[in-house]
Amino acid sequence: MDLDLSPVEPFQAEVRAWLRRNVPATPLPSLETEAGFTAHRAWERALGAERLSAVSWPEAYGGRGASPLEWLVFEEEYYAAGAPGRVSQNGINLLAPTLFAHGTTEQLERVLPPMAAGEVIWAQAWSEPGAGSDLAALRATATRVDGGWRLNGQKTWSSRAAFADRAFGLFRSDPAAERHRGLTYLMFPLDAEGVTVRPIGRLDGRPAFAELFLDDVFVPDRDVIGEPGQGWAVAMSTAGNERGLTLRSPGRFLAATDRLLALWREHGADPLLRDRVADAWIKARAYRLKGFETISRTDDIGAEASVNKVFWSELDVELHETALDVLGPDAELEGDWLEGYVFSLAGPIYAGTNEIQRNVIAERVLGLPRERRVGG
Amino acid sequence: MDLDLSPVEPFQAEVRAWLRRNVPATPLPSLETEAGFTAHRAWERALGAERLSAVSWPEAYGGRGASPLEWLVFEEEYYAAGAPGRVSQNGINLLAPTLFAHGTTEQLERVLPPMAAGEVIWAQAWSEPGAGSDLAALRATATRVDGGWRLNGQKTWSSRAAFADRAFGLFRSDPAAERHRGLTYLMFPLDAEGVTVRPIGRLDGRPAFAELFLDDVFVPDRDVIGEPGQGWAVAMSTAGNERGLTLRSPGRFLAATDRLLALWREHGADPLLRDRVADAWIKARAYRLKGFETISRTDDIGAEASVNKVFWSELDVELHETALDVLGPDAELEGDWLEGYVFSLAGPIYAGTNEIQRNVIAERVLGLPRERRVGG
Amino acid sequence: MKFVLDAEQRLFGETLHKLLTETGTPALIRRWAAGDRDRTLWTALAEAGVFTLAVPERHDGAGLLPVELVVALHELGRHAVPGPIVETLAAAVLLGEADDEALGARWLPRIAAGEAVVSLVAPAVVRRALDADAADLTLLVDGEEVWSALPEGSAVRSLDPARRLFPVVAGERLAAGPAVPRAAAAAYDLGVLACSAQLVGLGRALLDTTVVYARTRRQFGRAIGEFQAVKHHLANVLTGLEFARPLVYGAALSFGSPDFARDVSAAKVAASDAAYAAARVALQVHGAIGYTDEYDPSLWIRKVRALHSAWGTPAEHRARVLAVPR
Amino acid sequence: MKFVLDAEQRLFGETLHKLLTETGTPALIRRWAAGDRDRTLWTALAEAGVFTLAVPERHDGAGLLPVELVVALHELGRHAVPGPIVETLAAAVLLGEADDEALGARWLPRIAAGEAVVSLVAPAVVRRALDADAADLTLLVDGEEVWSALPEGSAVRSLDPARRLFPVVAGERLAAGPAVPRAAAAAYDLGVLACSAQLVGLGRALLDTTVVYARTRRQFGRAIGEFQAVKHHLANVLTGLEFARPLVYGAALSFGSPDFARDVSAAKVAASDAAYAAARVALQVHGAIGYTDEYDPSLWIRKVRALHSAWGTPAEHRARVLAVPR
Repeated sequence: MDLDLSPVEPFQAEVRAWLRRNVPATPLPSLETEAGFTAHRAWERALGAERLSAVSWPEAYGGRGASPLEWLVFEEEYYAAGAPGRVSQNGINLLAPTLFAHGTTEQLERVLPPMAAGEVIWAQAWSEPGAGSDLAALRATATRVDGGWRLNGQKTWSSRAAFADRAFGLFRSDPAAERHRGLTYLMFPLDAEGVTVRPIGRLDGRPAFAELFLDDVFVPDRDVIGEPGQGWAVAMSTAGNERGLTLRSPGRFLAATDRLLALWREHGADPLLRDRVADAWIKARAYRLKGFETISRTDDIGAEASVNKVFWSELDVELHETALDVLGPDAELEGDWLEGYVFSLAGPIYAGTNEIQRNVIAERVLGLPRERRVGG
Repeated sequence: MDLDLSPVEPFQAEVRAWLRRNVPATPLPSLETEAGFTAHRAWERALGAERLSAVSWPEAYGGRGASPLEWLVFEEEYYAAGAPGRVSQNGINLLAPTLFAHGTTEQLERVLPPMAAGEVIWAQAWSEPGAGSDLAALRATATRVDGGWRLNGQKTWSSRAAFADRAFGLFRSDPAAERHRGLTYLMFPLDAEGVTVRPIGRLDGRPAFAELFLDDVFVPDRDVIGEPGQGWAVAMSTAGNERGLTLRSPGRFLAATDRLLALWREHGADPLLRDRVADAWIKARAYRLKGFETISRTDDIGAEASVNKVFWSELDVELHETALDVLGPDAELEGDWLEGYVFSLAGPIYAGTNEIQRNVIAERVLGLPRERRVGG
Repeated sequence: MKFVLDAEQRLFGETLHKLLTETGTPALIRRWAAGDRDRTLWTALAEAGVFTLAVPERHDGAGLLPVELVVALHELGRHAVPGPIVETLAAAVLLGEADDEALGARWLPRIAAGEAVVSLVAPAVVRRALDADAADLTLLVDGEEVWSALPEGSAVRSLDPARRLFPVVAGERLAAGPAVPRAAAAAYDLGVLACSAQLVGLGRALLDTTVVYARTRRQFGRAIGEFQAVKHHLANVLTGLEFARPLVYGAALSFGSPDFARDVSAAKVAASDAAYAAARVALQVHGAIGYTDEYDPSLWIRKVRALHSAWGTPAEHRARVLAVPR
Repeated sequence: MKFVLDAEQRLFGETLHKLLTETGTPALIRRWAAGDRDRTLWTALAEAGVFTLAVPERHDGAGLLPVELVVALHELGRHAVPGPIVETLAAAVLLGEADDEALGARWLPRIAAGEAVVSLVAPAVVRRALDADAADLTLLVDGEEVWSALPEGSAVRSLDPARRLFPVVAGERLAAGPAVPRAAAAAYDLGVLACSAQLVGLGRALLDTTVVYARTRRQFGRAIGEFQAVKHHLANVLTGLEFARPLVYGAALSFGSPDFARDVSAAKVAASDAAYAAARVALQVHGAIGYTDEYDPSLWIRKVRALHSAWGTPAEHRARVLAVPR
């Protein structure tokens, strides 16, 4: 057992130096605005040009072939440098792992390089009005036609879709099949004929997600991932990934709690808030070490990913609540901490609510009995 | 709407003066020890002689005919004076309300005066090894015999039973009936032939409760409360009472949080603990005002009693945890705060766990749907 | 002792609830957030007597009636009514107690009648003037002086889109003297009380909305309100609100006593915590829809977070609770 | 970088677990609580190498092996082994670093061999000597001096019946000099680390026991582990423990670095909170039976509460975490 990071220090030094030279001196506007989205897209291009947008991908697709440890270290450097939020994360963290697991070589070669280059920004399109946490209740359809599929129906809470280029999601390709069966995983362009994108404002009014209305949208066969009808199994590999480290890397929380500590000190290091500041700082370090443990393991972490999801999402809310309490009477005012707080509130809800994650932990990690009814 | 307490001030002044003269200068030994039990019994006799052991009872039974407001004020004065814990509380707060609701005049006249006088101390005998929160799963039996009943079976978590004189509980009188049906509410002496009392130590080792083994214990008909077979309905009036104000009067928490505040100040008023001390103090006042609201209402509070039970039991744990944190490295050491902490830990468990209370609140106060299975 | 509302007080609350339900506040909140300063509702609230409750009888008010004021603000909170209502009521107390009859006569009858909308800054405790662009008068109280204030620069945006907060500079001096700090303290305490009542109302509305949602929204083949986790979240919210409410009414009844400052602080702490818990649970149980600005309850959620730290932070109020020597 | 135990380390833990399972610690804890000072288990632990882990090789130890020490203490915590084990290990560090070869030679080989049981007082941080009646030596370290100490008066009782805490007075002076405060600091940090490992082990055992109970105990016609409230309680406990454990191992690996003090404090905070949550949930899920002193898990519950504030309170450790300038 060791925590020797010296083998990755050259890579770390290179990343740090590049970020020091390239991170914008003034923060970009919020990526949930049109101007901010454009600025973040340009930033993704700059990252991509340096092969730093998806360091763990093979070089052939625009990455660096970085090890998991190098990726963790990259993330630490990235957020410590105060670099911009990742507008490309839906593609890189959700879609790409699915493609690596289930995509064809043609798909990998066609989809990944422009994603790494920041040329194509992806939105996710999981939920529907009647299917939030209960994803198996999906109703939007994919109907077989010559050379491909026609999509119909409605998606919602599609993050980034207000400004993104393409989207991915599950569609019911066998209308007779129930719940997890008969679903197909598809990619489609947001500017295709028949797609209407209606941006939805988040709590602070910014269009962080959108509704998608799909009216006979044609998707060629080459944009099906995995086998038609096997969409649920294909998607679950992404879902597991999402709950693990990639959606919220330890680096984000290390940087955020360092900023919290600085904020607390600037505001007089109020002893009333000391324990909460310390707890946030400690938990971020725990999450970092847990990350090292996860990548050191040789077995599949499986349902334990739910433990990570509950932990980081609650840490994120707590640390932002603490920051707002440090700000005291100014807590309600527009600013980075408030935007971070609003963003954090989505954590316990999306990618499977924390209530569902706790059921998963209890039943699949601890082995408690399932309720003798559907779902739970 | 008013909070005018002036009409009860003469009574309050009398109680305060009596307590100032009579409360022992040094605290009595713990009532969960044999010596302490004896000392507390003597104290009950002194209270009883002044008709102060059960002020809200009619004078004929040893009370003062006090109004609910006078009772609340009595409790405030009682605990503010640092008077001893009430070894008679099972009888006065659990059994007596049942007798007032369902007992015969003969029972009231026979049972209540010695209870008020501190001559007979009662234990409760609700739970059984297989029936804790799920009281309807009781299995101990009462079998009809000439002139009365024969009790058989086992009771457990019988508080005070290690040293008390008599006990009350539910017994299955119709072995064919299921769950809530066929139960009978009975009183029985703990020194009767066939009763074996095995004291059980609580977390700090003190015999705060006992197991009762009942082997053909004879109980005459006059010691059945209400109709045979109607025990569940009879008991429920007591259960509601228990979750309301009487088991934990606001006066207890007002006194405890004042002591907490003093302890915190003596230990240097550490700002780290300030918010928690303030919260305990505020919550005790909230519970006091809620008590005034409850006695001002003319309708039955019904399931809202569960809201009180959750609130006081969690306040009790929190305030003692805060006190232990004030004590810091000495928190683990034997003393009043540690004993209070141990006592508080039972609160969220007994008289219906707080999990069950929250179900009751959600289903019966908020009207959320019941789970479509037995119980819950 | 009778610590429940009497029939007249209940009727007052029900009347306001009916008025506000008919008004349909969500659309009004959105218009207010967009800068529409229409006063139709303000006038209706004045007609119902809301602004008389902090105005002395000699200035056409009802005298200071803290319990009725709590009743009113509870309903206004329940409907998330926007605008500087607490500020106007606190200003009425300041003007009524500042020992300047001419100043009082100039503004208080207009406040009582709903003709004057007032905002307020007291640098140590209320830093910026809420909706000063909508006000006929913005007061700046500092030490022994009261000034009429003018917005300086543009408003700061709050998480609550219906709150615009203006930095101000002093204009004309309106009053001065040793009565001012006392009047300012009374105004602050009354503002805290009013804010607490609003928070309990906001929390209650969020609980009610979320309960209805949990009864009807289905996931995994059943109403989500059947799940014990959802039940327990909502039971906790009810418990918090049920114990905040008596603190708010208890504080109202201690108006005029030396305990008033401590009691309003205790009420604010409990109301803030209970309403914030209600907002968090509302968001969690609603899921994504509660997180969108087009869903009406999100207006309540944002207002709760804003008021949580308005009129004194929870930490400041906890300090006030313990500051009283005893 | 490989942040998981290697095969040898895992085997060491499993060996101890097997030894302690066969020993049957609950009966042993009760005997220890009753004053029985039998050393059979102590000797067996020494044979397994536990006490060599804090003793330099020149004094018959294994050198200071913090990771192995955490492995051992995790298992000892899991079985709630009583006695001044952490104190003996911390004393070994103190004696090893105090720059007094003769003193070290006198005691360290005996500690390594399990022949010397040592208790310890360091007034600012460890106020009383645990189980001094069972010890061959009680150290009192104060400033630049180390004394052998004697119990003064009778022991104070702890909530954990197996812990007797003795006030002490100084006897013979054993060592003095500028190395002493440094040695004492190292001893304290190692004691904190050992205590944290114990707490994680205690919490883990309580979680495992409670999960088994929840699977088998039936109420309302089903296993209580089917109820979502019980599931979520236990899921929270697991989450707390899962993130405390890496902090404890991470701290062990920072031994010798300037971050060690900060890292053991972070570990203690997280381990203490996670174990305390495990104890509260164990009690709540077990109901009354968990509240009785004759039910074995209650021994674990009480020990957790005692260790929660031993070897530095959570507040003291949080302060240490933030004290480091950066």
